[in-house]
Amino acid sequence: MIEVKNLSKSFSGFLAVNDASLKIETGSITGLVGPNGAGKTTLFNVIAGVHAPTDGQVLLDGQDITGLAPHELFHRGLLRTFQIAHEFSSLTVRENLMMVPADQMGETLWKTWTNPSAVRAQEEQTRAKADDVIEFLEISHVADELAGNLSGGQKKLLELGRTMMVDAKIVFLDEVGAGVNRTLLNTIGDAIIRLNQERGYTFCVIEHDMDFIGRLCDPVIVMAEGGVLAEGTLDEIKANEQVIEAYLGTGLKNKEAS
Amino acid sequence: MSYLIGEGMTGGYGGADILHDCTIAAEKGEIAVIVGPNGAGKSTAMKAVFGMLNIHTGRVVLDGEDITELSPQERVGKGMAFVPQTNNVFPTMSVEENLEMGAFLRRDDISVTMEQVFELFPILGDKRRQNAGELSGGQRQQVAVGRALMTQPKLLMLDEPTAGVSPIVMDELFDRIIEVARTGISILMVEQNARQALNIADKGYVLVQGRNRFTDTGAALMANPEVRASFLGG
Amino acid sequence: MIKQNKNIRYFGIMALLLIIVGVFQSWNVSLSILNLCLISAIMALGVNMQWGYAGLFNVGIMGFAALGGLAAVLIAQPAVQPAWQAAGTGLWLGLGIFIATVIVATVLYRKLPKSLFRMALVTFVSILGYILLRIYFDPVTHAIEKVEPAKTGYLGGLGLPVLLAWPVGGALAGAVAWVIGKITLGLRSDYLAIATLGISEIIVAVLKHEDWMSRGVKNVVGLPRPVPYETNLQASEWFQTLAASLGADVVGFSSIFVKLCYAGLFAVVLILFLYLSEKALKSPWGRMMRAIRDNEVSANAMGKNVTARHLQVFVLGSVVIGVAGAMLTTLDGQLTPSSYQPLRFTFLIWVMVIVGGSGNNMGAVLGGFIIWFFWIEAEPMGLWLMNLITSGMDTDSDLRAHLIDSAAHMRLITMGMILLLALRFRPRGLLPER
Amino acid sequence: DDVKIGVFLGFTGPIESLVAQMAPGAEAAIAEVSASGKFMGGNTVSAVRADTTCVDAAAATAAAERLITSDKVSGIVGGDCSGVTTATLTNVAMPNGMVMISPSATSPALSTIEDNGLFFRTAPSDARQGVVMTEIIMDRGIKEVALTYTNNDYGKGLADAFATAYEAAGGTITINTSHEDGKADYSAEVGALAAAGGEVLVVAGYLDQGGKGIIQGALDTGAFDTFVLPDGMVGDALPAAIGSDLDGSFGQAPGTDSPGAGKLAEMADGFDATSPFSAESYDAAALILLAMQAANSSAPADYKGKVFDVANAPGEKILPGELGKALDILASGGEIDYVGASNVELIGAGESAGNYREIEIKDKAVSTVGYR
Amino acid sequence: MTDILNAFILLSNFVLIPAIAYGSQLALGALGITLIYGILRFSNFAHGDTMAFGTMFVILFTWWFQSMGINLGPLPTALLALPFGIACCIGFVLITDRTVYKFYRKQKAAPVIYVIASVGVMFVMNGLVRFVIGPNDQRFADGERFIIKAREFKQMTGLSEGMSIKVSQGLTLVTAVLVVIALFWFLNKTRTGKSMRAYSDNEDLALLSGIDPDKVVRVTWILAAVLATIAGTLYGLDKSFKPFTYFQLLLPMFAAAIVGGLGSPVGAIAGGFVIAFSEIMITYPYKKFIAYIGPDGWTPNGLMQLLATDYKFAVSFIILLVVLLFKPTGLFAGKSV
Ligand SMILES: Nc1ncnc2c1ncn2[C@@H]1O[C@H](COP(=O)(O)OP(=O)(O)OP(=O)(O)O)[C@@H](O)[C@H]1O
Ligand SMILES: Nc1ncnc2c1ncn2[C@@H]1O[C@H](COP(=O)(O)OP(=O)(O)OP(=O)(O)O)[C@@H](O)[C@H]1O
Ligand SMILES: CC(C)C[C@H](N)C(=O)O
Ligand SMILES: [Mg+2]
Ligand SMILES: [Mg+2]
Repeated sequence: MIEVKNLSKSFSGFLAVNDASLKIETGSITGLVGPNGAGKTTLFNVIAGVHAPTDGQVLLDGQDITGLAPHELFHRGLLRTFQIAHEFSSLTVRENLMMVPADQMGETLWKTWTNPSAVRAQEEQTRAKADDVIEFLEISHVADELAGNLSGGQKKLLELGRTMMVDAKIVFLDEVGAGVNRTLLNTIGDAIIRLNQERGYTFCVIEHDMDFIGRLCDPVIVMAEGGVLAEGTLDEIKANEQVIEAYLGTGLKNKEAS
Repeated sequence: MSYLIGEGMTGGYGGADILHDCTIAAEKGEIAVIVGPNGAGKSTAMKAVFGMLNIHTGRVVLDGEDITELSPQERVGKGMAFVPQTNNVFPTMSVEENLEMGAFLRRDDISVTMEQVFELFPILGDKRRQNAGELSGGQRQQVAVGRALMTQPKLLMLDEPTAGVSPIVMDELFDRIIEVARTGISILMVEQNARQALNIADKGYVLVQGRNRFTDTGAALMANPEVRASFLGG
Repeated sequence: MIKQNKNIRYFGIMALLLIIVGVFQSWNVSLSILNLCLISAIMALGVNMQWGYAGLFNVGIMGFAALGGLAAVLIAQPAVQPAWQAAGTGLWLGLGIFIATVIVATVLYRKLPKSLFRMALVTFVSILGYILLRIYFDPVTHAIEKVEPAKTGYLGGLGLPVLLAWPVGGALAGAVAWVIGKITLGLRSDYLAIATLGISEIIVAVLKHEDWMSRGVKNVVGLPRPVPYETNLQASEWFQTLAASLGADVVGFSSIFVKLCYAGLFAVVLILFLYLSEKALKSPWGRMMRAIRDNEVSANAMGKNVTARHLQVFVLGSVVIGVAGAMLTTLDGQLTPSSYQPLRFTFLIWVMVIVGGSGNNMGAVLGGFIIWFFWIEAEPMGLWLMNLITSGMDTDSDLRAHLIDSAAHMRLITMGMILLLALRFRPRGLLPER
Repeated sequence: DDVKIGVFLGFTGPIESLVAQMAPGAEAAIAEVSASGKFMGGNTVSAVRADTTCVDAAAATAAAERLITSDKVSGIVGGDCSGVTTATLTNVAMPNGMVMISPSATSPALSTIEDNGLFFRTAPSDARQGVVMTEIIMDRGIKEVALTYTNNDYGKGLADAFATAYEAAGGTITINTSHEDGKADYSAEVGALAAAGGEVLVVAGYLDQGGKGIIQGALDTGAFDTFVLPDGMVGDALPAAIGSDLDGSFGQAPGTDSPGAGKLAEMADGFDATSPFSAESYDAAALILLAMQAANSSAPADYKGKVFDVANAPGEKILPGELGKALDILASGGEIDYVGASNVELIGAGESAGNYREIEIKDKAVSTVGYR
Repeated sequence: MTDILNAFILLSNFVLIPAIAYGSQLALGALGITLIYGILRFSNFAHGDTMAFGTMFVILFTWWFQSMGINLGPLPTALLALPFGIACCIGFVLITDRTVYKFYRKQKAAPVIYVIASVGVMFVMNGLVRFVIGPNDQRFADGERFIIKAREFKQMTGLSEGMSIKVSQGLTLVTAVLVVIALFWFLNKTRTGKSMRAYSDNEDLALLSGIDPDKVVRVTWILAAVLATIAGTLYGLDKSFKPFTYFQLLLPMFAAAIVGGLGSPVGAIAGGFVIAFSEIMITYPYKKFIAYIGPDGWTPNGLMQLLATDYKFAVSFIILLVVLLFKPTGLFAGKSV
């Protein structure tokens, strides 16, 4: 379980996250929504150790993980994707996936020099795993393309794919949906549910697509202006006046007219 | 004869062709929407229309004039504006400067347009002095669209303008797009929020692997079960 | 497969060039070029590890090479007993103070919480240490430097076989690199560059001014060799008979023979390093490094300890450069600090890496060969060119005189042209990464 | 047939501008001999240039290799800077048994270096210059000086030699600090020297390098107004550049009252024979050729022994421009005592005895006030 | 009282004035570097030699004018020749861009490729300059040398310490300040300036906004050439012209540009002064100074020198390191590619 206590993050005076407190229950798929600039990504970045918080703390299963470096969090099973895709552009899609698993023998130099056979064996497994993920994300045709040459959406898929390369405790997904074809997004949704149910991953999902949130998330947390505005099931949220006013809106005005 | 038409475009990024005899058109004052799976070639098609990659067959005609050979900035001069899908802001320039750059070719007073943009995207008004690189994903997207609007184009091309923007802003945006179209400006956009998009679209294209798969009015495509199932997420 | 052919083709051309020089100029020249090519290749390899694998913009090559050179002196030169006597216990006292200061400072830094107070304290301790060092150590150095300044005036070395200096040089460079890395690896691109550049200048400055250590700018000459001396060879009759049997004149052949010995040694080292780094690059380690180079943030998020890896590769690369530096000093048979100039030891090596093809070990090696070859041959080429141009003019025209006089500067122009052309037609290097 | 002589100087690098005057000196001698048509029964002689870069031992070694093994020179005039000279001597000349006569490598270390009798220099060791400089300063009753030297083996060696001699003679050196050549700015050095004080400033540097920068700065700030100028600093270029403020400064450079120097200066066309070491360069080339003539062979092994004979008495004195005459005498088995432009007198391990010309700057020109 | 005055004069004469002059010389050079880096996003190693190149032409024209007896009275004739020198430099720089850098822009090559290419250009210019004007020292300064001479100052004030200010020093400082103001205004206020920043930020998007990349690049190089020539000439007037020295200038100039933060004009100026002052102040022996301000008749027997001048630039680099450790992209938060 992730517990965020009175977390604040200010950028040269501006409070992007302002005394936010929230819980992400183990085994849940928690949705995190809110207007642009509400502080969602910043919150993720602070939890994931990219930014040091100005104030407050983050607990993972009761342990204080505030200010741990991203790679340390990774080893504690905390993974995240980036809203603006961070692929390794000069590696192929497959390599992008294969580099993810932790403590690969081949990453310690003297082992690659002294024990190449073992390294090779391990590589085979990793490759197999990567190919499964590629298969799943329907990007087999670009498996050996440089990640830098992928389409916007394909990059997003790759982001998700990397989290599927390891057994994670909790995964933070920052708008994996944005720019992803809706049909494929549904499949991704299914995948997330499967990972959640079969492998017991915990998810925290930032998304602006309410259908998607609706299919996956319970509970849903709404952020606004750096703080937590509301929390509950999607329906509760949708009913919440403030949320409608700040975030959901009331649909198209002109459409009917046109 | 459409206002803008990319006809039988075939080409790619130097390697294998991405587009295969792909045709896309936008009528004056109408909204054309391109949908399709990831990697289908939607953005590529847009770039092709804007002259950002070379197509070896096919041609691009704007208002009856063949512009296939023109460079992107010449096309800007012809009244085309484009919001790319990624890297669509100037990160170390302030929001205001970003918008000014949009109006780079304009010589008249731009303050009015800028106010309109701030009206449409209030958050940008608050952050006009902040560097675009320090904005949130959705805010950047708003800056990008704002930049394009500043050019006061005759043809507005948007590559997934609503990716990452909150529902309320998305509605605002679509509203505004409709208004813009009403003023006689043609709109060509790629969308993954396909249903909302096709809702307001006069014309829709479904691209698959660089080919036109379906072409019809927005409503018709919405109605087409196959399209719904395989591209609009059921 | 295709890549293989390409390698073979290019190295074939390189060999051909050397042979041409051998035939038309002399084998001695071509061999001495070859030797420096080998050393340059190793240096380039080191830089390639840092830049090509990990994108570390290290412009401090000169410093690490110099450290290697220093090692050669400290290991191979005979100790200067009178100097040691002159130094007496003061030397150890100085050393003691230095070590103590370092330890205290680091301990304080480790133990205390991050704060201005800590900063102040650590700075204070360091300054105090420095002052003490000046007080107790300066007289010692003076005493040492007074010992026959024209001949020695320094402590000398351990009098061990010079080959030992190669690994030691590497270790020395590596150790310093570790410290530097700890300090500077937080910096990015050109900021790291200038920092390393500065540090390398400082290292060389120390070499120039700390006469007690390695005679400073008075240079240490006549370092012992790992290979026989020509004069001895010429004297020994097994060699004379060998020369005779080959129908070569003894003197000429002796120097060729010596160079061949060097070439052999260097080649062994080069091949060893090449093998290791190829293995590393082709392994998951290499993949991880390229990932880090591409995008540190997400590599970090994918559980790779970026700073640690940067430090690792920075040290490794520096070790390689250090070894090369020691080899170079061994070949020169002398340590001349003033010869450590950024143009020659930093820019030139960078040119090698980029022209060869960064990220590709073979490329770096090739670059080392080609660029050094032209660095040397550009001069005669320039002269030849000038003579060609001026051949038409009448012998006593001022212009002709001027041109001939300026011929030496053609070296720079030719070098520049070669570099620009290479980059123009092979922008990603002669042997690109992929 | 044609005998080749290597002119092995730093055409590029920190002393490139000194070399611009040195190389022509050497080549003048070579041309003179060649033109005379009397060299070893009508052989011609030609010069082959190679670049020492003055600092890059590796490049210098390679260039020397080329001279010897590919251009097949029979003797080398050079190198210029002590560092590269030592390198090439130990790494190339000795292995290949090649004779090197350096016009300008003055580091004391070279006196004692092992050379199989292959290395000579027409310049004296700075050990001697240190003493001479001390005498000159002391005679002017100056007891306190500041000292700055160009930070290379030459400057350092000279500074050491001078410091020892001067302090032994009871003088005080307020500060003894180095300056790097070709640096952008010398305010710091000037400031330090000024603060340390002293009646005069001894500048053991190069006249168009840091040395000049220091003097300029010292004058501009009014830190010093008299300077002591050793060999590297002597040349009309300096007063010409600095102007009348330099008047009254004094120093010494290798040289004698022998008319030779003046003679060369007259002969010299297209170069300045009074520039440091250009006379020495002429003599170095001349010595090699005359030794060859004496041995009637251009093989280093044969003529290396003759260098002393032709350089020193007994024999007829030879000045610049009289090489033809010298060749005749030698051809007819006679003896010569080559005086040349720098009054060559080889001593010890084959270096110039060290006759110095005491100079003083008077109305913007170097003028000789005596000899030591 | 007079002691205090003397102390102050002493300091200004040997520390402040030289440091300010040297600082502004570095600053002017650093401006050019920082500009190229800011807009074209690479470290231009050829800048030092560009300075030499431009200055060379200034010198040639100066000589020509002098031979025709044209001069500016108290001011150096070089100022008259400056525009012509600048013109030549611009010409050459634009040619190099056409023949060298343009290609890599098309290729969208990595910055380091440009850097190495600039090293190539550096070699060539290096050679060309020596080729035309030779490696030697060239003097071309004329007119008044001093605003105030040390001796005169002493007579004037009756103080025991002198202070001298050179015309060239005055000129340099003034120009440096003017230039940086102009540049700052140009980049942040004018359309062209903004379009240049836009270009450096996101080339493709600049295209989409109708910005003409070729023009941006052209303007950048022209500015760089102008800066280089001015910097080179002023430096040459104050010290002297020697090709090798201009190459050596590269290091401190880069240091300055980086301390200040690459891409930031103000930073370049600040950096220049940081480097210059640290070099001179830390190695200055305060013996005399303390003697003045200290109790009468007492003088410290040591030199009171923090560090020997032997290590002077080591100092400036240590300062540089410290700055970077606290502000990784320089004092004024510069770019990094
Ligand atoms: N580096 C920064 N410097 C200054 N302000 C910043 C910085 N990064 C983010 N901000 C501000 O913090 C606020 C929150 O940004 P954040 O990216 O967390 O929003 P978000 O909730 O992720 O919005 P979106 O849904 O658009 O992604 C925004 O107003 C943004 O302008
Ligand atoms: N710069 C490039 N170089 C080479 N191939 C590219 C490049 N950009 C895109 N591609 C390839 O072209 C194909 C189409 O890319 P495009 O960006 O047009 O897809 P898209 O329809 O926009 O997808 P999305 O909805 O995810 O943005 C993809 O398979 C991608 O791999
Ligand atoms: C050219 C000379 C001034 C060189 C100097 N005498 C030296 O020994 O290095
Ligand atoms: Mg976000
Ligand atoms: Mg797209």
